[in-house]
Amino acid sequence: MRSLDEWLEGRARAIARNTSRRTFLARLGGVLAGGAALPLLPVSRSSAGTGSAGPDSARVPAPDETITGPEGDPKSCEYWRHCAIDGSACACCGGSSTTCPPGTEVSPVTWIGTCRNPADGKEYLISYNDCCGKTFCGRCLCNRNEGERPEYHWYRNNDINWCAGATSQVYNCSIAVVIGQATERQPEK
Amino acid sequence: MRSLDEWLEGRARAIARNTSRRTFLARLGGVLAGGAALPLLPVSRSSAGTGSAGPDSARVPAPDETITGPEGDPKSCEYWRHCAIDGSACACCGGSSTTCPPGTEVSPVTWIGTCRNPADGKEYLISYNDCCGKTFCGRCLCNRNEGERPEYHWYRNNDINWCAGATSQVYNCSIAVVIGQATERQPEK
Amino acid sequence: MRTSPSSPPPVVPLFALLVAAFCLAAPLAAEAPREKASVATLPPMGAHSVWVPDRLTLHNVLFDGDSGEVLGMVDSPSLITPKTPLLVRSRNEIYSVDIAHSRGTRGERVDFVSVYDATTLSFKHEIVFPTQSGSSNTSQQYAELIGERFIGVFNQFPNTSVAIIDLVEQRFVEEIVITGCAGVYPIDAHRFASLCGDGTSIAIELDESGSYKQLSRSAPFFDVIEDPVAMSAGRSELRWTFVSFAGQVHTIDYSEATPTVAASWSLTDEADQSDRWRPGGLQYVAVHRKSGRLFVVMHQGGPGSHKDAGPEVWVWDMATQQRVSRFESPNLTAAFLGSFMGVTEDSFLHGVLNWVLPSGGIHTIAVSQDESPVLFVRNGMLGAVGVLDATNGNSLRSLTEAGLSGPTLRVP
Amino acid sequence: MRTSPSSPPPVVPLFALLVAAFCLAAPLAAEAPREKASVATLPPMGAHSVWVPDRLTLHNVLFDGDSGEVLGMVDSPSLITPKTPLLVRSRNEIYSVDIAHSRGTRGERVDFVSVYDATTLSFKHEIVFPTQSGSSNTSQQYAELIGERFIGVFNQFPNTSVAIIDLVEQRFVEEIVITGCAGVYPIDAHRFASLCGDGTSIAIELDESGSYKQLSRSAPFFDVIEDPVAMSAGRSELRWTFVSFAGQVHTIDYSEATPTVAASWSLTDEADQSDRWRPGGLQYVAVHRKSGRLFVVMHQGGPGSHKDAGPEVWVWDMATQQRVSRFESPNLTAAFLGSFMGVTEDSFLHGVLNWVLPSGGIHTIAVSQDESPVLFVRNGMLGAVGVLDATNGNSLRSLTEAGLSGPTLRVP
Repeated sequence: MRSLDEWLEGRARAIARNTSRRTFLARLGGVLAGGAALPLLPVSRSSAGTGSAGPDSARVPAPDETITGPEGDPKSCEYWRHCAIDGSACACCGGSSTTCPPGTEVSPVTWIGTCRNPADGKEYLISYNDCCGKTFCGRCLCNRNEGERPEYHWYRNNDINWCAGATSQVYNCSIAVVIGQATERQPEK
Repeated sequence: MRSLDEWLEGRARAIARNTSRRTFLARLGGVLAGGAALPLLPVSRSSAGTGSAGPDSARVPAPDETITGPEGDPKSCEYWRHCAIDGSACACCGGSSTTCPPGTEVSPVTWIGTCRNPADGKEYLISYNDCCGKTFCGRCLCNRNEGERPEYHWYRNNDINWCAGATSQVYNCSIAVVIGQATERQPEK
Repeated sequence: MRTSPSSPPPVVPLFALLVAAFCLAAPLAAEAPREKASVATLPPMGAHSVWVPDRLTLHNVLFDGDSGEVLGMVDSPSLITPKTPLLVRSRNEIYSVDIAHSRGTRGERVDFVSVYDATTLSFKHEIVFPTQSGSSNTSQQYAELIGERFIGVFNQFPNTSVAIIDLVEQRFVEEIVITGCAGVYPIDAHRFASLCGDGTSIAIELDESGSYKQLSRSAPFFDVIEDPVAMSAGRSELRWTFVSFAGQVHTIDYSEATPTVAASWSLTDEADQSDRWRPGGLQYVAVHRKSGRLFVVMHQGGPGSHKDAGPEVWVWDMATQQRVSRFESPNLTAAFLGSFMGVTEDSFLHGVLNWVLPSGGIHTIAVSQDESPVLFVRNGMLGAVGVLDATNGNSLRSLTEAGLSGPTLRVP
Repeated sequence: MRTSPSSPPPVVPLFALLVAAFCLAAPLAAEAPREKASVATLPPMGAHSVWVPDRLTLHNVLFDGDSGEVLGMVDSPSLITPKTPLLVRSRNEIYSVDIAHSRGTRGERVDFVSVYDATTLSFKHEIVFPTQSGSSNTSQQYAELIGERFIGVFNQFPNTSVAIIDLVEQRFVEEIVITGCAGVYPIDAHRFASLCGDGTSIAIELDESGSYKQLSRSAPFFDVIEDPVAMSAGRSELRWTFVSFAGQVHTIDYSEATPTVAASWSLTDEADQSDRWRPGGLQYVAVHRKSGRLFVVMHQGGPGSHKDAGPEVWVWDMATQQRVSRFESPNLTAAFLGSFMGVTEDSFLHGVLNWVLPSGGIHTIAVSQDESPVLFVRNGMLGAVGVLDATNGNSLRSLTEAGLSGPTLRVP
C-alpha cells in the first residue's frame, strides 16, 4: 500500500506541474532564424507558410537522435527537443516531432527555444509550430516555462494560442523542428 | 490505508454506476397527466409550455416532504422524487426540484415516473422536465433505469435529449415535479 | 482601426539581443537537409483501427489497435454524444454527421454532414440537411451508411424519422417518417431496417435516387413491456441479431421482401440465471461475421440494470447457439489512471495498479472483421480502451488518453 | 418530407396501458396547489459570489461562497479559456466576451459580447465586433470593463490591440493598437492601462464616445529579461500593484496624467530567499482594497517555476510593506475527489481524505471586497474551489463539482 501513497503523491505533483502544460504556446516567428526582416508586428504576414524558413536544399548541422529513454522519445515531455514546448506533443496525436497530424495546418508563426541535445552535447534552435484546425488533441500535455515571459513580451510567451496566426484558430498540438545550431543559451531565464 | 482501498473501490463502483447517469432524459408529455388528447407524435406541439398541465388552481394530493437524509434532499440522487431521473439534478445547478436554473427554459415535453414517498408511503407521478438553453450543468449526475426502454418506445426512453422539443436544444439539467398521485406502479420493469 | 500615436516600443534593441542569443554556428561535421514542418497523412486504414468518440472534446480519435498509437482525429460537434465517423473506401471519404449552433451553444442550429478525405483527413465539403438529427446518450444506430451512396440519419423531433443524405450528389434527399420506430440498421445498398415499439422490425427500401420506395414489416418478435430488445445489435450480412434485456437472442433475416424472424434462444442457462447474469451496458452487442461469433457484455443484475457496466464479455457461436468463451474485462481504471501517472503498461507499477485498483467494467464493445479479430472494450466514463484478442480474450494492450467520456466505438 | 404508407404502430393500446398504470387516485386528505415547473431567478448578487470558468464545458458557474451553492451559469464559448463574465450593477446586466465558429470548431469565426439580464440570466442581445479577441491559457486582463459603459478586449493578432465596445450604444467603437503592450487594466470611466515590453506601463484615455483620445507612458520600472512582472495584478482605486517573478512589488499610480512609479519593495526577505520562496501560479495576485492587503500565491522554486502551483498564500499590508500572514492551501485534491466519492465535507472520511491525499496547491486566487472578505483559491486542473476567511486564512468550505479545468476566478 505504500506504493499507492507514492502514486497518489506523484499524481498530485503531476497535477501541480501539469497545469501550465495546458497553457498554450507562443513563439517567435521562424522567420527570424532565416535572417529575414524583423517582424514589427506579432504576426509577420510574410512569414506565412511552414515554420522553418530558408531554401529546402539548405544543409544544417544535424542533431544526434540516438538517445535511449524519455529524452529520445518524441512522445515524452522529456524529449530533448521539448525543452520549451507547451501543449500536446503531436507525436501522440497522429503526427511526429516534425509533422502535424492529418488534416491540420502548420501555424505560420512560431516561438523558438534553445535545447541541448544530450547525445552530441550541442545546443539547437527549435521551432515550436502549432498544428491548427482540429480541436484540442489533449494527449501528452507538456510544458516548461524556462525563459517564458508575459504577453507584453509576446515572442517569449507560451500562453498565447499561436494558431491565431493560422487560417483556422483552433489549436490541436505542437511540433518541435530543429532549424539550426545555437552557440549560446537564450538570455531569458 | 484500508479505508483508501474502500474509497477506490467505491469510486470504481460509482464509475460503473454513474455512466448511465450521463444518459439523457426522456419522458412522456406531461399532457397525459392532464387527460389531454394522446400525442401521436413524440412531441405534441400543443403541449408547449411548462410541464405540468392543468389549471394552476387545481389542488392535488401533496406528498410529505419531511424526510431526513438523502431521500429528502433534492440535491441527492437518492431524493425520493428522483426514482426515474436521468441527468443533472437542477437543485445543484441554480434551480430546485421544481425550478429550472436562471436563464434556462422548461422543456415542454417530459417523461413521467412513479415514485414512492417514504414519509407517507404513497406513490406519486413525477414529471421530469429538462431545463434547456444553457450548456451541460454537469453537477449531481443521477440516473436510474427501472422501466427504461429503448428509443422505439420513446416515452419510456431516458437517453433522448428531450430538450429537442424546446426552443433551444441544449441540455442543462432536470427537475422533478409532482403532478399527482398514482394508484399502482408502472408496468415496465 | 486607429494606431496609437505613441512611439513604438523598443523592439529593435530586443532584436539585437535575440540575434546575439540565437546566433547560428558555422556548419559542423554532421549535416543534413534542413528539417521542414509538414503535415502527416493517414496510412491505409488497417483492420484493427477504431474510432473513439469523446463527449467533452467533441471529436473522434482514430487509434491503431495494433500499435496503440493515435492515427488522427475528426472533429464531431454535437449536442451530447458525437456520432462516430463513417468510411467509404471506394471514394476514400470519411463522413461525420454533426450539429452546431451559430454562437456555440446558442443561436441558430445547423445539421450537416462533414466530408473529409480519408487519406489527408482534410475537410472537403459539407452537406447541410433540414432535419434535426437525434441526440442522445447511447446513440446506437443514429447515423449509418446505407450502401456506399447514402447515409440515413435518425431524427427524433418533431417525429421519429430517417433523413436520407445522398453522398454522391451531395444533397439531402428526403425525410422518411417512421413513427413508433427507431434506428438505422443498414441492410444493403438501398435498404435499411428499424426497430418498432410494437415488437416488429420494418425494412424500408429506397429507390435509385434514395427516395422512399416501399416498406415491409416483420412479425412481432419481442414484447416491449416484458422483455424489450436493445438498440445495440450485431450485423451479419443481411441479418441483424438483437439481444433482449433478459438475454433472449432474436435474429431477423432481411434477405427476402419481408423480414423473417428466426426462433429465439437464450444467452443464459438456468445456472447463469440463478446467478442473475444478464446482458447490459451501452453498446454491448457485437458480431464477428466470418466466424459467426456473438459478443455480449454480461453482468449480474436484474430489471433496470440494463445500462450497468459488466465485468465480462461472453462469446457464443451463433450457428450452434453455444457459449464458447467468457472474457474478463481488463482493468480499464488502471489503464486510465496509469497513463496519467506516466506508468508504462509493461512496468511492475502497472501490474500493481491492476491489482490494487478495482476495474470499472465494460459498457461498450466493437469487434474487427478480419481473420485475426480484436475486440475493443471501453467503460463509458473512462478515457481508456482495452484491446483483446477476440479469439481468446487475452488482453493485448490499452489505448490510453482516449478522451474522457463516450458510449460508443466504431471499427471503420 | 414523406410519410411512410405503413399503418401507424399501435400507440393506442399502449395508451390504454398507460392510463391503467398512471391512473390518478381520488383526492386524499393532504392537498396543495398543483406544483408547476418554473424558472428560477438570481438572488441579489452577494459580496461572496464568484464566477468559476471551466475550459471543458465552456461556461462560467456562479457560486455563492457562503452557502457553497451554485446560483447559475453563463455559457462562455471560447477557443481555449472562457473569459469570466462582467457585471454592471447600474444596468443589471452581465456581459460575456465570446468566440464561436459557424460549424463548432470549423467554419467562420465570430467574436461577440453576449448580454444577459443579471437577475434572470436570460440572453438579451449580442454585440458582434470585428476584431479577434485574444485566446490564451491564463487570460489575465483579456476583457475588462472600463467604467460602466465600455469593455476593452485585448487582441493579439494581427497586432496587439484593444477593441472598445460601447455597452450603452451596443456597438463596436474602434480598435486601439498597443504594439508591444498587453492587457486591459481599468483605471476609471475613460481610462485603462497596459503593460509594455519596454518595462513601462501606458495609460490610454478614451473620449466620451469611447474613441482613442490620448496616451501617457510611465517611466520604465521593470526589466523584461531580468525580472519581469506578471500579468496578474491587484487593483486599489487608481493604483495597480504588479509583482515580479522574483517577488518585487511595483505599484503604479494612474491618478495623474502620467502614470507614476512608486519605489518597489520585495515580498521576501533573505531567509525566504534562501528557502527559494517566490510568487507563482496563474492568477496569483489579489488586493483587498479597503484593508490594503496584498495576497500572493507563493511556492519554493526558481527561474521557470513562475507557473507552478503554490502551497501557501502570503499576505502583506501594502502600507507598511510587512507580511502579516501566511495561509496554507486547503487540500483541493481531497475536495475534488471527495465530492465525486459523495463524501460530505464535515465527515470523518473527508478528514481522512484530507490527511491521505496530497494537496495539489493553488494557482489562482480572488478576494471579495467587503468588510469580511473571503479568499477564493483554486488549482487550475481541479474542479474544486476553496473558500478561506481572508482575514485569518481559515478554510471555510469548498465549492465542489466546479468543472474540470480553468486558470481564473472572478468576484462579480
